[in-house]
Amino acid sequence: MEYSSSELMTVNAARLLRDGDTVFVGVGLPNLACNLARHTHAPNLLMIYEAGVIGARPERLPLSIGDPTLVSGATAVCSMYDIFTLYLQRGNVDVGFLGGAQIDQFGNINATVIGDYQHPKVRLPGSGGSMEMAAWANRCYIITPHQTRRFPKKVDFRTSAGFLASRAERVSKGVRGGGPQAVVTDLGLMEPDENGELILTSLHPGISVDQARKNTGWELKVSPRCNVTEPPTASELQILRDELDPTGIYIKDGK
Amino acid sequence: MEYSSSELMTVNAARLLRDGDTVFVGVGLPNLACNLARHTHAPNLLMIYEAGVIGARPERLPLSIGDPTLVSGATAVCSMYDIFTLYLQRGNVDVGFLGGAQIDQFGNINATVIGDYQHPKVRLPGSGGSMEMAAWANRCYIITPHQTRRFPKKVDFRTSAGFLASRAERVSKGVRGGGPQAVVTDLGLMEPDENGELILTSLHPGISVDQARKNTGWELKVSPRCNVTEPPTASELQILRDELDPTGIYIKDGK
Amino acid sequence: MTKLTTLSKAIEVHVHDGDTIYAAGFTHLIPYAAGHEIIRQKRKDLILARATPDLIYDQMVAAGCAQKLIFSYIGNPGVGSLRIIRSEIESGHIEIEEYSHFSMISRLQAGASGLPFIPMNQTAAEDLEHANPQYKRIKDPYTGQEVVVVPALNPDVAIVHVQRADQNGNSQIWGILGEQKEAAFAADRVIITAEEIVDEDIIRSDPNRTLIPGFIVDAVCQVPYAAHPSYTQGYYDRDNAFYLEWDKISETKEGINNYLDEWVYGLPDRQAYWQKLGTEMHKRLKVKDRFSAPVNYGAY
Amino acid sequence: MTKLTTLSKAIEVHVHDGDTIYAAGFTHLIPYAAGHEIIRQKRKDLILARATPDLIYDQMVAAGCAQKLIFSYIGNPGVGSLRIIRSEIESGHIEIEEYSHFSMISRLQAGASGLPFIPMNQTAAEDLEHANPQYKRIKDPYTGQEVVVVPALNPDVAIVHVQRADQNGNSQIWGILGEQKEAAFAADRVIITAEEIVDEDIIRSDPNRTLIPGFIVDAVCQVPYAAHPSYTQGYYDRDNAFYLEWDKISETKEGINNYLDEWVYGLPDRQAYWQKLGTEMHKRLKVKDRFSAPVNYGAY
Repeated sequence: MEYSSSELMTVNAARLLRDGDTVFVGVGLPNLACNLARHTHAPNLLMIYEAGVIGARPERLPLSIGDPTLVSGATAVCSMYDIFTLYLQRGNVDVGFLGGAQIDQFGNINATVIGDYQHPKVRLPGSGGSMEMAAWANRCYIITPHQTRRFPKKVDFRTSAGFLASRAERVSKGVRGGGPQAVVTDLGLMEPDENGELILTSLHPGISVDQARKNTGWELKVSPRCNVTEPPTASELQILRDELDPTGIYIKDGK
Repeated sequence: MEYSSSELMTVNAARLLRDGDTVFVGVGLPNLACNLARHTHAPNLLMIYEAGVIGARPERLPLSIGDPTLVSGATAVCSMYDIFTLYLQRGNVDVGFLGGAQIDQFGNINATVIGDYQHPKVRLPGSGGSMEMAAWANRCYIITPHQTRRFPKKVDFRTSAGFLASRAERVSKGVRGGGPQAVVTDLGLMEPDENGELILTSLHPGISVDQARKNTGWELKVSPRCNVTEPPTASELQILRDELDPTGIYIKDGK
Repeated sequence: MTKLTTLSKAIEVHVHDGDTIYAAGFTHLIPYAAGHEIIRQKRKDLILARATPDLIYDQMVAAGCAQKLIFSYIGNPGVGSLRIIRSEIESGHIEIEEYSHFSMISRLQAGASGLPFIPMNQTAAEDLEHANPQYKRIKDPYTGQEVVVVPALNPDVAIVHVQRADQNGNSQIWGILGEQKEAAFAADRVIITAEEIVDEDIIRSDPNRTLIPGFIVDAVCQVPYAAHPSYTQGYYDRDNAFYLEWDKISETKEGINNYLDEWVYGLPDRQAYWQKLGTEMHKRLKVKDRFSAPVNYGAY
Repeated sequence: MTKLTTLSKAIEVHVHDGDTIYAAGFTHLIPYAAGHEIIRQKRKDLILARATPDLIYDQMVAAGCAQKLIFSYIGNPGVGSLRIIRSEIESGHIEIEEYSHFSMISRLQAGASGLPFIPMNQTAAEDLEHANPQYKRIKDPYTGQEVVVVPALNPDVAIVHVQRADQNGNSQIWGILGEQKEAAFAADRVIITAEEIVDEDIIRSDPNRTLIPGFIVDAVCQVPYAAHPSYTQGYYDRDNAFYLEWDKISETKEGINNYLDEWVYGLPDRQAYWQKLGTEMHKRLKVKDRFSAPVNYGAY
């Protein structure tokens, strides 16, 4: 079955989720990945939105992080201060999804600025909730297309922490979360090695190691156990296309 | 018209309240004083209860600080953390009513322990919300019968702060509230002088300076402007007896 | 995933000797039924934390469940003292750790927030600060002024009584809120007793009312009238007479033992307790309806 | 004491040049009508604080109202960047003070609580901490570990849109809560716009729903549809199309000026704005009812 790169990334992200996980989720592909997981192997996944919504049951595809469809029929709604303290800082979040303009060799993310902070070449939106999510969620996942400009060796600005310059450095900071566990791209998956460096651990069907290397801004190491991901199944694609995003707002092939 | 000492104290406390005041109030005489003020000169008095109730409209006399009659028909109910932060610490409370086993020469109050803290002769209930109320309400009032044991020169334990050892000492601590403004007893009123020492500023009708002095544990100074309080009016007593406490739970003569 | 169980099972599984317990509720929704079950199951060496110990901790102390009290006001509200706790303290038989209401609640707020401590402005009343070494001071780095801090309180178990919950533990409370939400998030384990177990759809019809999400709850038990002699807003009134009565009962060891034998050890559960209270009492505590105006969440 | 007034009067009296403004609401209940009125009244040198500036601050910056932005996320939610704010920052024409969401909200929480600062756990992402000297560190006195702190934010004015308020300003909100309560308590002055002004009895039928008590409110204005193109839960939907449209409009100075002329300067108030949107749009944003299950407070 044919599939787009958005579908490929969404399906692979969904498979990383475990039944019973509490996920701090934004709109777009992470939202689709969570809902796909709920429809397949993780029926007890609990979705928490940054806007303060717990256990949402949207009757339409949410188009903003504060879409009213997330609220109607949810189990709980709380203030922003509560969501960041009682849920995130307290350690009640298993999984966070992150994104950004740049992700570096150690999973640090830049969503703030290209160039110098005081004299930016490109000003990006900034942290939002990502600084704390990256620090305090037990596990973080990143979904992003695989392009050299998105994967520099070092980010211009650390908006949120991956492993800093090494796993040991993150541990020394005493933050509670485990840091980035995987980066899902349209070429494959990168995961941190024992030192916290992102290495290639899976390739999607038909993708070569060379393609991944060429699209990464550092000398990408390849795991000795690097394997090929299972292609999206017909059932996964059917759920995505027919139930979750029937008008193809997020999963149509684009970026 | 005859009146009990509870009625006398309640009426005099009510007169200290100003229209528009936001009052942090407990049950008993302070509750009656506030409601009397609302029925007379201060219709816009706003009553806030420690339990988190704002703008209560009790349909019966509340018998505990968390009486459900305070909630039904109130304008707002919030958590304890909110009541102490957003209301009290933030400076949204004009008036607090305080009580305790001992009140000293500078308006410091003991509600914790008689004797040594580690080996108490009498263990009292402790601070509750009074430590913060005494510190952060703009004005505090104390209602208590006038007896030597209640007015020692120095309290055994400072549960809540009056002027410490002088008005200057309280100011040096940087707490936002103005401290105790008056102590209403069954003999008269004491108010702090320029040094923060409680001095006799009013006597109730028929009470002598000597009576007040004999029932105070320090050498009670008398204000040069010491006057005699207006006796409770028929209208004040009628409101208290017929409307506010018809079964005489708090205003019957007792203590 | 249903978390429905009986209260006796919930206490058996989740409350252990030596645990720090926070039975939440400020005058409202005090979880008496759970307290009685703990007495019945003869837990001991508990550290009992509560802003206002109320009669329930007086009874638990009398029954020998506690080694220590963490509190901010030990009175029989509207009546006088808690005789048993008071005499245990005066005789040095129980350890105490004392706060003001605000510092007690701040400890829970820090615990619920995953913070190590929380600051409070100074009150100028420093005797308690000196008596309790848990109070510390730090400098406000912006002004150089000192603020007072207390450390997070993270009880082993929070017990919270609520008006309604679904079988997953999603719990809604109205009326006086006290510190229920904070206690639940601060604790490692959470036991909910509920007046009613309702369909999930009732909860989902008003998500802003949900104070405690089910996923942090370990056990949810349907226990109507669990708060007596305290009350549940909209369900039954406070039994003010019993608060006066306890003052008499607790005057003598015999009175206390008789009470515990008759009303705790001698009964299997809260249902039996409520029946024993009798129809006269049921009538006295009954409350007439007064409903909230509904709000429209919209169907999106 | 009624605090009812018109929005234009409220802005005239309570918003001054140079003020720090916090227009509250996280994606929900964004007070667009008040923002437009501020533009109409040509306020300038404002310090605009908001976790998510959204289109309304983009428009206010475009109109020349602002000297500085305090924020934690400057995007057009679900679309991309806020072009005007972005270009003003890139060209160095506007001052900024930047936070993460949590530190921004913590600043309000401290301000609302009367605290000088509030602590947060470390995040290990230290670049923003270095870029913004308002971030400081202190030692947790219990463990010796460092925590990050931010100072209280106390805006001159908070503007909060709510579903319903009474004439005294007692305000109820449901749906996404964001930071409305904290902004109101943190600010010196509070302006409420409400979809509906309701009888006090409606508010009093559900006191737990009241997030902002009237006595801290300075002005309350009945302004239906004040949140468009944002939304009001239960009243109308979010106009997602306009969020896309603004991305086009704001591509050119001409587009922006035309928009402001047509939709802000050219209209007297929100009622005219809503009428101008037209019946097709009204129909598109309409929402079907979905009511909360009522709760019983009891008549005591």
